[in-house]
Amino acid sequence: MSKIVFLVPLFPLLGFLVNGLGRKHLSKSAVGIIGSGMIFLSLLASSYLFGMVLFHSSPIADGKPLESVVTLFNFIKTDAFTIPFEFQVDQLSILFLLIITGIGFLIHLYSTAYMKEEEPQHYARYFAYLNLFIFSMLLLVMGGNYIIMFIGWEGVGLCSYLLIGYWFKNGDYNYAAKKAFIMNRIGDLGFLLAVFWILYRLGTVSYSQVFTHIHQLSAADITAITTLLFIGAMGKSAQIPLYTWLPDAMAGPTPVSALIHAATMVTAGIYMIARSNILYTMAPATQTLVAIVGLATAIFAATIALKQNDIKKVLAYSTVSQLGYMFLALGVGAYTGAVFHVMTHAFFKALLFLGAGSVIHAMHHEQDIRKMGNLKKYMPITHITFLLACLAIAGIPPFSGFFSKDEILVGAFAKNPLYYFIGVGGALMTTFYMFRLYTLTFLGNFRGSKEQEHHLHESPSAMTFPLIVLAILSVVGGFIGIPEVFAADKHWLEHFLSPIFAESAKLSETHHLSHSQEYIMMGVVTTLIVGVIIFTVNHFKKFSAADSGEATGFGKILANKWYIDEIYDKAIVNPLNAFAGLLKNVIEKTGIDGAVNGVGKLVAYGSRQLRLVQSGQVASYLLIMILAMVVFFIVWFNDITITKLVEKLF
Amino acid sequence: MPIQYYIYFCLTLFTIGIIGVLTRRNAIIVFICVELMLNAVNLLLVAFSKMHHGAALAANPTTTVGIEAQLFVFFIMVVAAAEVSVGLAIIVMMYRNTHSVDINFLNRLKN
Amino acid sequence: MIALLLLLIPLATGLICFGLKQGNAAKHFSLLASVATLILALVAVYTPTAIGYDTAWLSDLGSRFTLKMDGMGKMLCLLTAVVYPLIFTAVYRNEYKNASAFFGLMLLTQAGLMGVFLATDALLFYFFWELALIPVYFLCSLWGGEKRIAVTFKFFIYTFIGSLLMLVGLLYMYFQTADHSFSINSLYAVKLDAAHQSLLFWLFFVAFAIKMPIFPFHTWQPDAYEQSPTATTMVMSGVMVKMGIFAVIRWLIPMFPLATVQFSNTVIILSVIGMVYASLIAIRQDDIKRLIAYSSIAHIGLMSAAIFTNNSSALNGVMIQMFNHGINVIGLWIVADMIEKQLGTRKLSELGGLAQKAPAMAILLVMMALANIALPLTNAFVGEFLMFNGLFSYNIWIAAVAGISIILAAVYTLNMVQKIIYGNLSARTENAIDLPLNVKFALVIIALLVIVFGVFPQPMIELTKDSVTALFVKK
Amino acid sequence: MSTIQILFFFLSTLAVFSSIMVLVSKNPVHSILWLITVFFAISGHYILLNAQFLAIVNLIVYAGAIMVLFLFVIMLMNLNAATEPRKNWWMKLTGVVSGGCFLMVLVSLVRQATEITGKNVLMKTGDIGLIKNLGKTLFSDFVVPFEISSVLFLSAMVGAVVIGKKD
Amino acid sequence: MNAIIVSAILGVVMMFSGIFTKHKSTITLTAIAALFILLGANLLNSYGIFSIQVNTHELLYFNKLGLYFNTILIAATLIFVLLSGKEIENVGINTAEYYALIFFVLCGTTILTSFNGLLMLFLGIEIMSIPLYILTGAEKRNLKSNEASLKYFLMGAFSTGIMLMGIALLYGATGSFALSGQSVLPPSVGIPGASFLQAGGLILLFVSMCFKVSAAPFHFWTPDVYDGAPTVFTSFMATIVKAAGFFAFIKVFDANAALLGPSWKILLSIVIIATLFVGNITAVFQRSIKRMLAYSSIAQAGFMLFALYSYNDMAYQGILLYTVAYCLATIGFFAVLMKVKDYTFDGLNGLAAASPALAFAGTVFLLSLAGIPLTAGFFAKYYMLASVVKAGGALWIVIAAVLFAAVSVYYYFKVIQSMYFKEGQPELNEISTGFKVGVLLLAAVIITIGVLPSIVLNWLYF
Repeated sequence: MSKIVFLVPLFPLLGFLVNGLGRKHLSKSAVGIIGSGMIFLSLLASSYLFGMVLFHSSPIADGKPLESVVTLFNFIKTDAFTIPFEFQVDQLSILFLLIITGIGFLIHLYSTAYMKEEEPQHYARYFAYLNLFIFSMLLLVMGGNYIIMFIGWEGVGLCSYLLIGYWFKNGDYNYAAKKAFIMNRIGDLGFLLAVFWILYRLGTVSYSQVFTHIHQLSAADITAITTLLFIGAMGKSAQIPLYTWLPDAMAGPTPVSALIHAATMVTAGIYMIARSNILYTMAPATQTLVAIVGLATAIFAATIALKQNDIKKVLAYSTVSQLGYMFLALGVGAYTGAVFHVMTHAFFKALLFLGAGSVIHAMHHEQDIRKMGNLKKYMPITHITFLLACLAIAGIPPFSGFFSKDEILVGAFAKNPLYYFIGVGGALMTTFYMFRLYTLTFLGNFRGSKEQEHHLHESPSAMTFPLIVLAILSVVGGFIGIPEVFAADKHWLEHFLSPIFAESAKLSETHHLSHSQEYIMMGVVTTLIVGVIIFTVNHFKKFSAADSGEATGFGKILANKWYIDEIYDKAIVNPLNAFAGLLKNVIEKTGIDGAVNGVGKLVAYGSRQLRLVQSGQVASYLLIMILAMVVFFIVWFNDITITKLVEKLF
Repeated sequence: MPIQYYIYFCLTLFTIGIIGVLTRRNAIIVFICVELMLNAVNLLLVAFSKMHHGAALAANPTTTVGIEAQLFVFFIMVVAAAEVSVGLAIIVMMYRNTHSVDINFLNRLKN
Repeated sequence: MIALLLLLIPLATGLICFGLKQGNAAKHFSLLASVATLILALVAVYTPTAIGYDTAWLSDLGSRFTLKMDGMGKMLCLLTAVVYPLIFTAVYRNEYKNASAFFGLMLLTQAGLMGVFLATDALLFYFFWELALIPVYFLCSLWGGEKRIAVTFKFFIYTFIGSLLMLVGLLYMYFQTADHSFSINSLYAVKLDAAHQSLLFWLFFVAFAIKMPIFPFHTWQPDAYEQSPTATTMVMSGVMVKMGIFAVIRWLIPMFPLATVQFSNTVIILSVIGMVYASLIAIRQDDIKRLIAYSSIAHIGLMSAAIFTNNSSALNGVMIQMFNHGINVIGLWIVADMIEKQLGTRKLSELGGLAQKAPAMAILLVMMALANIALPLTNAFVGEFLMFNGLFSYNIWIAAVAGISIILAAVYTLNMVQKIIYGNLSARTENAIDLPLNVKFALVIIALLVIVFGVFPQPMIELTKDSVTALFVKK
Repeated sequence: MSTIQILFFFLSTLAVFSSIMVLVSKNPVHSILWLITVFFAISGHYILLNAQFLAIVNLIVYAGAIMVLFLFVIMLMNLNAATEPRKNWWMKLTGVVSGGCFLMVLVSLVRQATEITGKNVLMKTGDIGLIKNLGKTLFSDFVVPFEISSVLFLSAMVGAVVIGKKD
Repeated sequence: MNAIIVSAILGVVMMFSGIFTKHKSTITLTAIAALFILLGANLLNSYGIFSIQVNTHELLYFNKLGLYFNTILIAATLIFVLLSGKEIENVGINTAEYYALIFFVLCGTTILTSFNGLLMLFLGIEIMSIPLYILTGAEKRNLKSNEASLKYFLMGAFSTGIMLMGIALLYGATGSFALSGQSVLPPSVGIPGASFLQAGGLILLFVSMCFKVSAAPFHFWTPDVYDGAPTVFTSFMATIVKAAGFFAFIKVFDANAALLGPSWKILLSIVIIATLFVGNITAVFQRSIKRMLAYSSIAQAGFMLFALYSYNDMAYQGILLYTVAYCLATIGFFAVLMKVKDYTFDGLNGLAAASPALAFAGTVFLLSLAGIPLTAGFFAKYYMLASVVKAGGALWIVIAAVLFAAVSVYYYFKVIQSMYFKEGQPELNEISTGFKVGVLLLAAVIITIGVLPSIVLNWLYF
């Protein structure tokens, strides 16, 4: 097994090196083949591993596959602790491996066509970055301890930075990239502190030891650690308050948005929490926090998405809100549900982005949906796949989204009905904005310019193929996790992941609600969703360029994303800058350096004054001598004060 | 005659000399005051020599204790004479160049 | 013997350089000399046993000419030896008036640095401490920027005061030793009471703090770095600042354990304040050199804080970070130098878009920047990780505050990167050209070191283990 | 009150008075003349102390030679008029005051000096002051300084020539 | 005894040499030869090979230390004449007389290194001073020279008066002129140490000696006199004469310091700190390098005073080393300075370009004066500080001293700056190759001593 394990990340690394170093010499096609080929190879490798895990894990009672951990070498070894460079391949990581390499491969394929206009050098750069990203992401999920995870964690952050700023001529893009990196950095600090905490208490960061020695941690420790880890997740997975970078990150090429900012990277936080599920299960306080933050994000982002007109922005906010759902799931302890949703979401959200990409591609980088419409006529495949994706995300049975979202909502209900109802509200909003998007883009009449219309065409096969594949996946993807209301223990995913969550499962009693309840809930929700869909489609069919005016009132606030960015600038960025300026111009210059120079100035001043004592007058010189002598005498009779001296005279 | 009288007397002369040095501006007068100081010292030395001599005389009638002080006075006079010759020469040179013997006039060198 | 050679080669070659008539000869000669030193240093590093040299010198002062290389010494000598060829390669095309003197002084500085890292006799150490300073003074004052004289003078006097105070402390310690000797072991053997220790601690510490420099003794540094010729700046920020840290580990802590415990809190807090403070200032810097200077202050602050956490793994971190910081910061300086030489400005606001004109430079700069913000798999990460870990185990809140500087580091470094290489071309940058071969070579070497030591830090840790354990045995 | 005491006090008051006159008299010539009286008074003291040799030498060297030299110089520069501009009072005052302090300190010192309490000065008698004894000692014990002081005179002479002669 | 007699005779010889030859250079050569003779004579004496025996009745006594010190002084004078002979010739027409006076001064310094008793101290100081009054005024047409000479003379005479009063009081207390160091009080009396009269005498003596070595607050004559005097003689005064004064100072108080009890250290600390303060701080803002050096010589005196603070072996070694280092560096730097027409800092601008040899040598001298390691000056200061630390306590005074040393770096390096870092065309007097070689050799000597100070010290214990 071990050999193969190393191959998985090795291929993308190779791809990165080859494309990166040979970017001046390789032809576009070569670059494309290398780039996506490497990912395909590592997809093969990981599916092989998947097979092994599947095969090995089932017979064993505790479900742990043989030698799930392989060590490469000792990364850091001090007297205090040892941090090996180790990979852990078990059910959780292998699942993510498949998602990453699979979708990664599709998106590479897609990109070969999407990025055609780029000149070779940058084309190669693009694929190099992409491969590097896959490499880091694999490191993240395969890492056998928190440090390796952190390496990947930072690596994907770097790649997203590079890819968002891919068109580096554009200042705004660079700004967005920087923003993304720094906001991630804030989260990373939390992550690091958590790691230090673990290391400080347990002297190790390897999952195997940490989770087995967890009982050595006090409740306070666990709460602190989990909270800090969650802060890290906030940054990476764009949760309140650190979500604002994700919408801006849409500056990057659309495939990048699909891969990094929808399917894979942003789910790192979920992966991390799922990985350390046992910690969270033992920290109910943090769990509540996670649930609330997740839910809040889900609703909040959904509201913003309602009024966005940029096709990618809508998708971005929907991503944020879907991530919110996942955290809700984690918060309520439905880890499987979270992972499940990660997977399905990866399918349909990637599909949506790619579809959007294909639209943008066709519209010559027009992203405003108010200027689109009636595209189904020109790009059928895109249209169909997009529609399927919308249905999936809206959660219409039997599309994948339905199962995962349903599982989450059920879990939420089990924990606290309030969660459930709010969650449903979010789901309805999701449906609304998705179908608003769909309708405005594909239905109605075309509102773009003439020559745009003239150029409209279906995208090449390299782009449509991934769409189709993903569409299939998002349709059928749900069937790996059928809730037992339909069929008793058909929930394959739950079985598969059970070893991972076994410990948590022991600790948390999962009271299942009765089937009747569930049926009712599903029915109600589904009908509501369908209703919303019908309403939305009818409402926006008749949308024309005329009423694409600026939103007003509450709509305006939503359109401006609750002014969160502005508030951040006012509340944090500007004061910080001002303070830094104060330090630079006042404290440093006049304060500290002033003090240092002040000493010098003092000496100079003293010098100038002392020179005056040297008056050139013999008499004054002698006068001082005499007085000094008198002083000396007085010093010598140090026991005799002047007064005594006087009375001795007379 | 108690020695203290002599000491007070000499110190007075000495101090007068000092005051003269401090207060007068004529280089020659200043120099004279220095001479005054030296004379005060001379007298004091002689007084001391006689004091010690007297003390020693009781024990040994042929003692020469205290004679070295008088010789010291002799040497002081020698030095004083030499100093005077040089000093006056300097003052004269000064006078040649500036036509003044005012020491406050000497302030090209300062600070 | 190797130890002695490490000292003598730069010294001798430096003196010879003065004799050489035309500059080019000196340039090539010094390059060769530095390479020779590097080879020697490598030999020393791969010699498993401790290397030393000892001969009588000022016997009636109780001082001997004693050199000894433990792990830390080896590593810092290696750093010194690695840095010089890189610098000479990077500045290969720069024209210096009176070049032979320039290179001569550079090599003399190297000799001084080697001496500081090798000497295990306090008086000898003091001599080299000064010997390293004087040539730098001349280098900066002769070849520096327009405000050079005043700035360098301030730097010189500032550090000189420090070393004089250290001298007083040394004298006092000398008379406390049983056998009236300056040898390190006799000094270690001295057992003072807490009161005296605290006085002497500060006498020494101020000297080292000024050299490092840590807040609030740092104000000479940005000016000096800005005004010095870049080659010298590289030496100063790459190697010289390590003198302070080295001295703290080698001399201060073992001699005054009680005072160290007593004041570690003060020092750590000062250092942490310095980290955040310097990072904040760096955010607002428009001058590349000053920005790098302040970021360097922040990094050094972390090291000095980590030393005093009394945590062995933190000390491991300091050890390897001394080397890695030296490498990385030099990389940054080389880029800064290139930009200044090519475009005649250091103002970030006047730069931009170099990625289009000079891709190679852009890539390498980004790598240096990533190393500067201690991204994992760059060499800086390991050190900072260990040091932060130590700081954390010392006090969580201090660690958290210090952690802010991680974020700030990202802010100012990415600012710099963005303003230099991204965005549109500015008036100055539109006719920029890519790196010349020699600079590219130097930078690539550095980049390789960054990655290699980022992935395989372990050999470095092993190399310096003995010093760490020695320190903790002593305490 | 024996004659010696009368003489002592007379000479002392004379000396002090005339030395003060040296200070206060505007005309340098007068100062010098007053100084000469001081010297006479001091010579008188020497005689009281039976230091005849010094008494004579004092008269010859100081009053005779040195003061005449001074007079010559002053005449040469015809400063006999009161040429000296008035020194500002402040300077004078500080001079006097600090001199006074100095005197006060020394006097208090002497008052506390225990080792000389009750010691008396041998007046009139005692023959160490006689030329015979002085000469003997000078040329036996003190011959080295005596010879060496010739160097002093040499240098003084050379100096006077170097400085004094026109060129 | 050799040195005293020989120097006196040679003085006379030099005096007459002016009659036989009108060539100044010949006179200089004669002087150099004479100095060699003097040096030889003194060395013979100190190695005990041949010494003229005279019964000095305990008024003089010659010990190794004194003779050794004297050797240093004579050697320094020799170097001085070798380097600056030209300038002596340029001062005025009476070259022969100047040399004669220099020899008389040497006679005085010899006495000061061998005196035993206050009488010889007095004579020695006078013999040393009177020629200096004249040398100071040697530039007869130069008002500054006149003024300096007159000031020096008046204040010197005054300080002589003070000293004599001190001696008188001492004599009154003890009844002898010996440097006994014996308290006259019978042990029965409560306070140990000096009786009041004795103490008063010692304090007055202390003051006058402070005056001679230009220690604050009795230093005021120094800047004016050094500034006004012909530069060549300034260098002579600032080095040989001052060093001799110091030796006398140390010798006088070696035995007697104890008598003043604890307040002795207080007095001395006051003087030391005052001297360091005044010397260093005032030197910072001088425009004329010559005057700056005058102040710096005050500062150096402050360091030398440490020898009195701590009477121990290191103090004596230190004062020797200091004398060597200080004399060599100062003589050397004055020699360099005298090659420049304009003594202001700007006058030296660009000297490095104009004459590298001079600039380099000058730099070494300045580094030595500043006490930078690997120059003789460092070990000089080092021994002084070490002797104090060894004597125990009073770390604060050492710290103060080093802080002032840092200040001194400021003004010494200002000279280096103008020589190396500032552009300019200094107008120079003609510089012979011999001179260049001379200064470079001197610099080499300073560095050698800086690396191996023991070669100087080991000679002390032959």
